[in-house]
Amino acid sequence: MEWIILFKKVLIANRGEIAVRIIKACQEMGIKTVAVYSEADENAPHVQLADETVNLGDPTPIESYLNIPKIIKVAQDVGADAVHPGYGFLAENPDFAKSCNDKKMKFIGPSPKVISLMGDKIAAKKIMEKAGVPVIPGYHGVKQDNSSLVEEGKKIGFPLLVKAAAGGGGKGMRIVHSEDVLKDSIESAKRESKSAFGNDTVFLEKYIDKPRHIEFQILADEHGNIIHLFERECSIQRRHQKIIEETPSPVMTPELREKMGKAAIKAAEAVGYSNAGTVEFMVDGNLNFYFMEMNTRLQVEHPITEMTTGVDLAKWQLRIASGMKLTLKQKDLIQRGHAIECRIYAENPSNGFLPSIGTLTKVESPTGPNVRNDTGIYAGMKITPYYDPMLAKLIVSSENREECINKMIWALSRYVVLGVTTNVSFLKKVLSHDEFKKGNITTHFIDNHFKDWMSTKEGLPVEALIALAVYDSMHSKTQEIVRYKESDPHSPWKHVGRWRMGADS
Amino acid sequence: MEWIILFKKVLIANRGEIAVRIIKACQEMGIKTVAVYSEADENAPHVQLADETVNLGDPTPIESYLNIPKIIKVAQDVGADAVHPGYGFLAENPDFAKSCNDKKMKFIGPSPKVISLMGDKIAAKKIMEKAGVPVIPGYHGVKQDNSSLVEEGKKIGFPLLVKAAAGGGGKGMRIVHSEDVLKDSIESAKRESKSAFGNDTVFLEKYIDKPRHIEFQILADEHGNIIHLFERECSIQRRHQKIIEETPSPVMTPELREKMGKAAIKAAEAVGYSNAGTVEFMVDGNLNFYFMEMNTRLQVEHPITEMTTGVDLAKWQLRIASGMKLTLKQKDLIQRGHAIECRIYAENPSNGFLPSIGTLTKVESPTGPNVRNDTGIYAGMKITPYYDPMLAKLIVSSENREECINKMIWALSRYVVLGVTTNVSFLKKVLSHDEFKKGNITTHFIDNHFKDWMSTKEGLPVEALIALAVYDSMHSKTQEIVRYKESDPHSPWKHVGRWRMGADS
Amino acid sequence: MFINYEHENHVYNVSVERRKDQYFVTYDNTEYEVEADEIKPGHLKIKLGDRVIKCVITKGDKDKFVFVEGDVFKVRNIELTGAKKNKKKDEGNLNSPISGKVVNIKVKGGDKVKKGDVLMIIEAMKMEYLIRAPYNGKVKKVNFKEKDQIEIGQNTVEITKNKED
Amino acid sequence: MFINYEHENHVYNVSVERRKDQYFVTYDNTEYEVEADEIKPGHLKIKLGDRVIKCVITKGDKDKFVFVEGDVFKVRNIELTGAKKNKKKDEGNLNSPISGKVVNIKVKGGDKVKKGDVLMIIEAMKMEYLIRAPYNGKVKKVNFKEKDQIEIGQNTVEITKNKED
Repeated sequence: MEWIILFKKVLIANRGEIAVRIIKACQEMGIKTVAVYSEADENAPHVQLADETVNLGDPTPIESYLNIPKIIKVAQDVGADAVHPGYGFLAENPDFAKSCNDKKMKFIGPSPKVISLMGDKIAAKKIMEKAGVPVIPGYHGVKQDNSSLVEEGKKIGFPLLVKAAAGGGGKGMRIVHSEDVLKDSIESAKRESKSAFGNDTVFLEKYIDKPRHIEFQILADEHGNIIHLFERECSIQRRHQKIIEETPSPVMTPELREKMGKAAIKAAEAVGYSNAGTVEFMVDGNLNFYFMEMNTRLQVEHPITEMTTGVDLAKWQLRIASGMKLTLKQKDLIQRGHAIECRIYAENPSNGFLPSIGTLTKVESPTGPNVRNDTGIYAGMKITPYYDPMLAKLIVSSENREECINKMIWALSRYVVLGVTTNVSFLKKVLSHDEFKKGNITTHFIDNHFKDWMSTKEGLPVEALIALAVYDSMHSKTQEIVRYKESDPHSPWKHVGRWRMGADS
Repeated sequence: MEWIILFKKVLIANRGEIAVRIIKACQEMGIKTVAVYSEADENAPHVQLADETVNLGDPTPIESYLNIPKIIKVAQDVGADAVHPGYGFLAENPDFAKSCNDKKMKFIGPSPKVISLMGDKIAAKKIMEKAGVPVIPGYHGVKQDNSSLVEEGKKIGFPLLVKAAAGGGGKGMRIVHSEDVLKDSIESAKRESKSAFGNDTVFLEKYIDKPRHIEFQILADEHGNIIHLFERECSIQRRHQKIIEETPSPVMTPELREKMGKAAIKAAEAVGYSNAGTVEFMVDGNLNFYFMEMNTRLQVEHPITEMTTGVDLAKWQLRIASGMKLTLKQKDLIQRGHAIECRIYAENPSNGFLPSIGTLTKVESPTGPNVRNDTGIYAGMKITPYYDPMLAKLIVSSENREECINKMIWALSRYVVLGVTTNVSFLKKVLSHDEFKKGNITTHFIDNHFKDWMSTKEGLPVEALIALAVYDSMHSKTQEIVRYKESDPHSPWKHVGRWRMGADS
Repeated sequence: MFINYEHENHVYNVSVERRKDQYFVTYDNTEYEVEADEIKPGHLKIKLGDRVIKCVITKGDKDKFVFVEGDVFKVRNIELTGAKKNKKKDEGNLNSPISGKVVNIKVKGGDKVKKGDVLMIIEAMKMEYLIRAPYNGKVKKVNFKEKDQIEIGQNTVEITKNKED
Repeated sequence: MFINYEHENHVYNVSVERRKDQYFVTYDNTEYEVEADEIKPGHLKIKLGDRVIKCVITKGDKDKFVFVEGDVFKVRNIELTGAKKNKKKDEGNLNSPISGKVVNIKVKGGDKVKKGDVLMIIEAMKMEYLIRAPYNGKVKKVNFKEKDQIEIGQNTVEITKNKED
């Protein structure tokens, strides 16, 4: 093994669970850490954990976690020799990467040029097509006026997708089933993209039937060595955002894995990639796969790869950025067992997955063998609309998929987050669904099986009522009363029950 | 995969972390659990977790966790169809196993006959010798009068070991370096063995120089299928009890692993073993190995095997006991990465590792990727002399040994257990020792490198003093006082410092 | 002790009596006799026959959250005085579903709107939320302007419903 | 505020002054100016220059436990009145090191013992602890009988030390 001097001090330009994850990796490696935080995050775990902390002020992201000059100045002031961007915020911002590198602080990620290239979905697809990586038929051209786009859309045929060139996470994306709503959808996607990314370029592409979202994790060093760490199946999505990820994919075969893995490495090679990265593919019902995009950062769902390969991706990011060669060889990598991640969101699945806000009154997570909880929350924390409503990630692994599902259901059933509405019950229902258990999943799974799902069709279970009544009785200040013994049928004890608000009981 | 009906309800005849571990395994598999507890453990985690709980009364082990008729009755009353004994207490008691089986409740372990056989260390060695498993030269005969034993001891030569036939965990064991203390040591070992196991039979054997304790994990079903799950290096011991275990062993080679693994399987075969089990070997400086004993139960250190193989041993115990065939094949098992376990004890390493008692005032354990904390403690818990002083097990795994040591040091540095003296600082010191890092360890490691170790040779660090002073100032009821500004050299502020109790300062 | 719990527009009348660690809970003509213990603040262990119900309860400003075997319910204690309260449920919900920023307003006072028309776009947590007309009608008042901060539950737009619908 | 901390037979004199979140701690002729915050009960975050010291403090019956960067110290606040207290340290420790059960007594009143002789065997937590004579002498009194429960710190056997030693 080659000896490289690691960074001495790394500033983590992020918050929440991913900042916590990175701080811990640094600490294990003997690297000092600097946390930055907005005023809303003063008591957040990433602030408690870090060796140094700097207040960025206003909670609005643009004033804090997205404020490039402010973060660069802080990093210089504390003497950081590298900056880790996490995911989201500035992780895929080439200007930020460049600003770091210009000030002789290593941006932990690929070069700004590569970020820039992969951030432009149209350009990225063109490069991949040239490199021989399969892409979906579509229009990725420069004509961006509505009528040209409508014409190109008609050529591709329906259903088709309108996607923001700068997009990600489902923002600026529309599915169009017929010609008559094409123009409206293009306009709406442009507006959302403009607002989210400051850029309203869109592209069109063929909409794939029974699509699965399967991505490959790669690691590439600065010396041209690239390996892939197998796939992640991320088809379970709502509002085009992943909520359950697993590996291996239930649909994967050794042959397909080899083919897709090679394509992922080819994609990274084509742009001179370094850092951990993810190559996202769409896989259709016949197991044809198409390059979708490449994420030039650590992915939310990286832990399931860590659990099945035993490789610590965050640590490798730090080693690679410090110039070290990949000592892991493709042939030595072992994919073992099965891992699932559930994203715990502050959102209401009974109401269109709308984010919920409030104060967390209780936070308790399950522990056990092969249960990992990546979290950035604490009891007393305010969930605000400023930041992404993802509260935590629960990751479990087992010998096989069936056991892994059972373990996840066990763990979710013991995951206590009170004070805001969360998707925990919903996640359990998805995992318990027969088609999920069979591995029959597509990106439409939630829409197909959980449309208009209500968490509590049955109303309040009697167990909850008993618990509430007991709790209130315990905490009531009134005297204990003597048991009311009469068996009079007109006794008030008989008159209690359930009735609908505003209706006759 | 074959379908077998699993147990419906399992009673766990144990307490602490291992009861918690087993309850969680059962719950994941959909098996109902019954916890038993003594009055001292009313609020213990295993009681909180289980589906049903039964109070066994008096905290004295013999009245509760060791009371066979009481536990059998409880198990029958609740309708358990199986009993899991954990480790310690009744785990290797053939009468208990037989009582369970007689009442048609499956004892989760091997047959009473096998337990009985392996509990008799002399008989066990004879069988192993016959089966071709190497054993240490020694005297395992029936002549138990002191003069015969002294004669046999002289034949073997010094140093030699006196060991209780029924022993385990270092109880009833004496190392004898010369003839003149042989008789005393034999007497003392007999007395301790009598008190601990109700049996004072001892045997003698050659004492091995630079010995390592290396054991192999096995799984054997009731249909004759046996696999081994590689080795555990358990040489780091104090008072003949393990405190740090790791896998793989730093001294292991693929050839030796294959040879020892085969010997372990042979040992299990020789007695018709079923259940998870451990074959303990002593390995000398030239990598010769000798069978020591076989533990017919789940081992304290089983998690490091789980982390490196991905196999859940507790679940396999349950499957095997329910009659299922082992679907794991030797050739499919993969040993990957490195894992270390540290046992957190309520004991004082500066004072001969004497157990410490008291009330836990704070308990907070580190979390992170590949950090597992198997624990049965909680803030407010009383640590009593009734039970073993092991509080918890901290287990971590990483890509390689060096990283694993770093991760363990990181985790121990964040392991907060206050209220009793623990061995946490000591464990850190052992892991940080150069010879440990090089893998140069034997069962004498602690004696050789940490004799008369004191936790605080340097006295109270100034950081602790500052923290204390700040804490007391914060919580003092007196008014804030105005800063005393004068720079008089006779100011009382200058006169504070450290002095020895009872001595002149 | 009589208690009324409101959960998703239903009210549940429960009575509870206590004798030491024993509780008698009556609901819907059934009496449940349970033993209960608060093992940690908010953590209840309730013995109902041979079942053990484990749950966690916390109190927020107005709501209680009850965690029972993996499911969470948001519940409110309410007082019922005299006749049962008749809370008028909105036919079409024009309240903001989320706290966020108003990024686009599509209508102004006096506009005619058709059911499903987008009235306002609110951005929060990096997503867009569309407020649509719940019926055909006429805009009476728009309560916000672009770039305004809007809180969850605030009324976005007031609409007079067409009579013929 | 002056405070005396006792830790393993040493006493540490410290003074501390507070001004809001700022503390001036003086020890051994050095003054430390720190900012400090109790982020959770017992959890302190102390800023000393550009270092952040994280520690956890809890109070037991008599002792405080301080956790600083992975190490734990057991400390007691003591009052010093007039002359410094002169606590007599036992030359040979005949107190029980552990709470447990007396399983064997090797001596009786009047016996002569030699340094290193086993006087009593105490069993606790499945281990045996031997109480040995710290010097040559004569047994004055045995404070326990076999099967007695013994508590940590209780005096096991009283011995009169031989004068010639």
